[in-house]
Amino acid sequence: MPVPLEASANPPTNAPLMDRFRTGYRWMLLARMTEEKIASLYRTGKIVGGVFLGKGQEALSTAVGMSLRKGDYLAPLIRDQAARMAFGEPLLDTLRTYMGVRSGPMRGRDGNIHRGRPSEGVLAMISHLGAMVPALAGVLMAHRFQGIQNTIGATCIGDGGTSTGAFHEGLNLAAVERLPMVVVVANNQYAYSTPNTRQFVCNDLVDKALGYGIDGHSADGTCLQSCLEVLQLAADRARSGHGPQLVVASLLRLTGHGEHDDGSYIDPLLRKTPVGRDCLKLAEEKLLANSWATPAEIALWHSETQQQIEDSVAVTLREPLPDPAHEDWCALSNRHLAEG
Amino acid sequence: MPVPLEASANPPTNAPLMDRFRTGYRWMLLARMTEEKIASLYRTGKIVGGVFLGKGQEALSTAVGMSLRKGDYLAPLIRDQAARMAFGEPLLDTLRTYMGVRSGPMRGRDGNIHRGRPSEGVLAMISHLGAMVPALAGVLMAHRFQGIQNTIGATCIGDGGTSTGAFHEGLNLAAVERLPMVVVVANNQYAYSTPNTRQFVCNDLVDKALGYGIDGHSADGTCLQSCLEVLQLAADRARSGHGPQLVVASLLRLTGHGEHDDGSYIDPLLRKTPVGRDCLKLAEEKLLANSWATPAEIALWHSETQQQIEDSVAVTLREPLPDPAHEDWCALSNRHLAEG
Amino acid sequence: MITYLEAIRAAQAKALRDDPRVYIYGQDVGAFGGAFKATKNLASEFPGRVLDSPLSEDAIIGSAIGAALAGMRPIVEMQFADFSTVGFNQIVNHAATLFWRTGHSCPVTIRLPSGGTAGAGPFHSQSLEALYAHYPGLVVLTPATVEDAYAMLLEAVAIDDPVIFCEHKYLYYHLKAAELPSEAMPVGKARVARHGRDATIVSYSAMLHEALAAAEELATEGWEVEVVDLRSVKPLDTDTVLASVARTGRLLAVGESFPWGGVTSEVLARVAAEGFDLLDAPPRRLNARDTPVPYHPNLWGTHRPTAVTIAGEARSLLNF
Amino acid sequence: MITYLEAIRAAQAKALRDDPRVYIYGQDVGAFGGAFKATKNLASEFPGRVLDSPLSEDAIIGSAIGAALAGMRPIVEMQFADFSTVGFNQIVNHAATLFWRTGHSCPVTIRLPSGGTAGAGPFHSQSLEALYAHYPGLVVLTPATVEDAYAMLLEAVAIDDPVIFCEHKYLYYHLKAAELPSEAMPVGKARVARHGRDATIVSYSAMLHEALAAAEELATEGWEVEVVDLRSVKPLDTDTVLASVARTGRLLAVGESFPWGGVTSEVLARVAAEGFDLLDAPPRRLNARDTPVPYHPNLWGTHRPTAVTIAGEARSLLNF
Ligand SMILES: Cc1ncc(C[n+]2csc(CCOP(=O)(O)OP(=O)(O)O)c2C)c(N)n1
Ligand SMILES: Cc1ncc(C[n+]2csc(CCOP(=O)(O)OP(=O)(O)O)c2C)c(N)n1
Ligand SMILES: [Mg+2]
Ligand SMILES: [Mg+2]
Repeated sequence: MPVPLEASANPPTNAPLMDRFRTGYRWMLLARMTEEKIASLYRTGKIVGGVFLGKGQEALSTAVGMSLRKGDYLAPLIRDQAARMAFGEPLLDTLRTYMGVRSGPMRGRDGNIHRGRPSEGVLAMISHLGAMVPALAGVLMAHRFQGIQNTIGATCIGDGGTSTGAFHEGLNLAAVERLPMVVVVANNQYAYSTPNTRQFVCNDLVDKALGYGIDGHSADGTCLQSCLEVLQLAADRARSGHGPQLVVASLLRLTGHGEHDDGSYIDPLLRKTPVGRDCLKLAEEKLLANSWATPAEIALWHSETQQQIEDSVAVTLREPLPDPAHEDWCALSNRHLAEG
Repeated sequence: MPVPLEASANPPTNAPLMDRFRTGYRWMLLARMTEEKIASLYRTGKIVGGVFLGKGQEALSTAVGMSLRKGDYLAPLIRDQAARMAFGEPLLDTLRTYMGVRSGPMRGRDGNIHRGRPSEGVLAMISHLGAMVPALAGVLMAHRFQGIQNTIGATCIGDGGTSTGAFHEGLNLAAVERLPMVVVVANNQYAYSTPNTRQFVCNDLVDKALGYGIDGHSADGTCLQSCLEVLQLAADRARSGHGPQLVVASLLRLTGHGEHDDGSYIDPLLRKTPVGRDCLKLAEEKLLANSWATPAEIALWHSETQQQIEDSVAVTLREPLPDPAHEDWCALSNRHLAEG
Repeated sequence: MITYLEAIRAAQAKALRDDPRVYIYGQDVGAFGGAFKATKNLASEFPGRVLDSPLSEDAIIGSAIGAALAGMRPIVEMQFADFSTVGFNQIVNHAATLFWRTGHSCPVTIRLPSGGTAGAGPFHSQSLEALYAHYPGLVVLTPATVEDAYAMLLEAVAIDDPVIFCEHKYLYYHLKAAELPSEAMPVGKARVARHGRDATIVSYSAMLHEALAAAEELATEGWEVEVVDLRSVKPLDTDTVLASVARTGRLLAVGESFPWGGVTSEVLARVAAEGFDLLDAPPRRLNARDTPVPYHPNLWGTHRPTAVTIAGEARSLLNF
Repeated sequence: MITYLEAIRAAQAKALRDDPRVYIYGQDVGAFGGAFKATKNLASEFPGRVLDSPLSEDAIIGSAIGAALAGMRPIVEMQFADFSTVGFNQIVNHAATLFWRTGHSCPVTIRLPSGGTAGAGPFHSQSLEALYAHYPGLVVLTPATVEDAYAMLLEAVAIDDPVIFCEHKYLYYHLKAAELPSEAMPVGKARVARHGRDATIVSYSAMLHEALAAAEELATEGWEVEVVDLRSVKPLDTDTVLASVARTGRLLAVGESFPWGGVTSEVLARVAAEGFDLLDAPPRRLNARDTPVPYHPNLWGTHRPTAVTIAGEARSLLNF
């Protein structure tokens, strides 16, 4: 039986880079392979609705998840399978939500990337981009009111999402309150089909930090080491009272916007530039080059991960689907105040 | 009979500073005295509803109006009595709107600062701050579609207004479209009672320009010359294809938020700092110091302006108020599609 | 005597006092005490718990949602109900869906200073209860009395679900009571504000008082009109409305909002569907006109229903 | 055969061709042709007139308003109707009030891909026609046929007022017609989609087809059910509805949106108030349930009305 990776086994943030890189690589692998499985379930009609994957963004997303500790909050966005897992969301939560089974955290009521467990520190995103930024700020205000110290929150957003009013208002509010929040922009060059040139015209999205009076950091989103280092720095600064931290990472979405989309609008030349490299491949190369892992070890991780996913899928496929007759159809927690 | 100042008599923008300063001073004076009259009408119950004045902001607002030409668009905000007048809005439009008479541009349907004449280049603001930024951008998009060249648009907003999502989205859209738009932030240190410290934490609001990839300019909002120069520069750059221009001027609101408010929360020390100076007094001092006007001339301007205002108020007070029986109560221009 | 506005302030003070999870957030609610003074002195009485926000409705509400998820009970003040349209998405798509989606409740209270006053114009006069009531997952309260303003606001804060608290600006100073109630009817129950047997007028918020004045006027003509105060528009207490119509056989619903799809249309639809046989005459409704709320008092006075127009409509109903 | 979606594309092409004031603006509407391909090829056919916007609904609509004021006729696509809540303020407070306030019309057309499809979930399934219809100053269209999708979109662009064009995503591919109409009923008129004498079902958009299927089913049981397609929910053609109820004496209104205050409540309220004596039985309505729209098809299938539940409700009505 493979031993599944657990967030509680993340090396401490001051552990040697090698340890953190090895763990990071395994989260990336788990996220990538999980999403490949989800894509194949989607293609065979086992998953209904949208499927939005994080291929090419796992290094960044993993680093976000690993920068957090128990008690922190994560407000993941579309392409954060890796962050979720590295922060502790169980694989079964992912699969159960995609399959819409009753046992999942969303019980078939909401699907795919909209899952979350607010009481365990994972907010459940609404689709409206930008909306999670002020929500996470509110969580951190709550911690301040409650005297909870040393917790931080991290959230992700895309290049497109930076154009929303919600992003702006939320980030500014967090800056005014000097909240310990890390806002990570995954600049993957496109918002759906819309290229950066139609989305913003500043030289670099990190230039926005100045205008909010907060720290800005750039990361190479294709490089796990860069992401780990930058996210750790940002998390440390947030945790030590330096207010919101804006991290901008450059990378490329290595898949369609969703699985219904072939991404044919993506400029093929971009694939040839540094942002177009596959972070997972790069990480694997680095593991080998630095002798941080042997080929055999990596092969074992692959097969263990594969097994873990297959086992969880097998479980999920047997679980009962939602049954309208057993739904309570009540949108309020106060049943007596509900209508109809 | 005094000769009323007309926007068409604004000196060309390349005229000597003295000429532009003299005209600018007269607009400031007209705006200040008009608003003083409005305040007194309000106090005597002749005006119902809100009265929001621009005292202390006339230099900046005048410079905005004078930077525009016929064919340009102005999207004024709360404290832009001066910009409106310098751009050509008749004094009667102001008074008629405040008094709510039928002959005004808003016919009693909307009041005070919400007036406008879109077909003459003055947008009619809605209260929701920030909303006019994208609207003005749209006007300029229209001009581009229509092949209208060399027109620009200017709009104003407060320090508080920069925190709105609408401001952010609108400015970013304008930047992406590289529209010839001047966005003027009157940083008057407060949004209603809220001091800047609770509104933003960047060092200077002009730092936001970088994050939008647009030009930023700072002006001394208490100094007519600074405002004229900076606004002219910004307008020229917008007109010559350099895209949106962000102008941030520092000054102090020298009155309450509205006439119902005594502004007692304003830090009295601010009055003693450079931002707290009265731009009208400074301009008058400069006129005299530079011998750009004689005391007698200035006195004449005062009395002529006073007379002009009294005459217009007298006209307005005699005009019929709206009569519900003669209202068509129809919110659509297609009457046949209206209900009820 | 305590005003409707003071009752709202008192309820907030009590909530802050009794429950450490409560805080207040909104524009100018701190030292200034709010545009209408509904939070006057609270910032100094409860240091650090009554905070001025940036001019960012979407983020104000978004942050309150996050704080509620993390165990707080935020009270958010919109400076005017009309500005809640800028925070609309967070209310209807985030706060309102959370419990159903995640099983985690979202106890935020959003105070909306609502309704028309003379000279306020199109953007400072709106009554948005119907918008919020349309969405699942929200409780929408519309107190018409000083007692309800107090008791229902306290209940709003105590309730685990997001509550839209529509307080009427016209009532702020106009309405006074001798004292604050120590208990009150529960949220979700309508109240018969005046008993009668000839017709039922259903109303809420400021219009209740116009309806009561109309009933008074009609009493001088010998009509006994029953007036029902909905108190809460979602849930809407259909039972109490039907019971009244069962007694009177005649229904007039009165609201201050726009005519299409408001509270009055919901009331008529329910009575027609569930109490058809109780009706001795076609039910009627009276709303504001289908235009923005006008600025000038001359126009405003005929834009919304008044005691006079309500009495007129009721007379036609009574004489049917 | 041409689909509902193709009709929408064709109408936009024609509008662009016939009127130089028309342009299209929205996320991914350019080279990509839109999330649903409603603007496919239009960017290359009409260079410079079909533009990708930033991810900024508020600014998209705000800019369209400004452009309309300056003489253009923008067509704006929201990627999903649900995201229009982020641009809500510009629609209801800016576009909708301009003509009344300034006398200057504001001819923007806002296309809202609306309604539920299997698996779309709470944020990609909403039907917001009631929200927009509530506000004065907007025309709200809900085409249910390929012909109407085409003709009404052309009319929407031609109309001087802001139009909310609710196109149903479920109909995009499911609905086909032989050809595009050369003329059509004017906006604001409802249509009797099926004649009958036993009861009237009033519906619109995708629910019309469920209602028609229900009528078909009921026909096998000997019932002749009339089905009215509202086409436009604001203005709402009360006359056509009343004329039908006058023939049948029975009314069932069906909508896909949330139950509180939707189109069905407005229909019932009007018929009860203006056609009370025409009714031989209590009017009924059927809406979605009062929860967010569920993700899983099992739940979604029972969240909204279907031919089966409509037929069931109609049967109770017919047997009353
Ligand atoms: C407010 C809002 N408008 C539109 C959408 C539809 N939408 C979903 S994802 C997406 C593109 C997002 O681009 P970006 O923020 O760059 O993230 P990425 O998909 O590239 O990770 C759009 C337009 C949305 N979810 N929210
Ligand atoms: C979206 C929105 N929220 C709230 C208000 C209420 N309001 C009107 S003016 C004002 C303060 C504006 O401050 P600022 O932008 O600095 O302009 P100033 O009044 O200082 O000129 C507020 C909060 C509004 N008009 N719009
Ligand atoms: Mg992107
Ligand atoms: Mg200010």
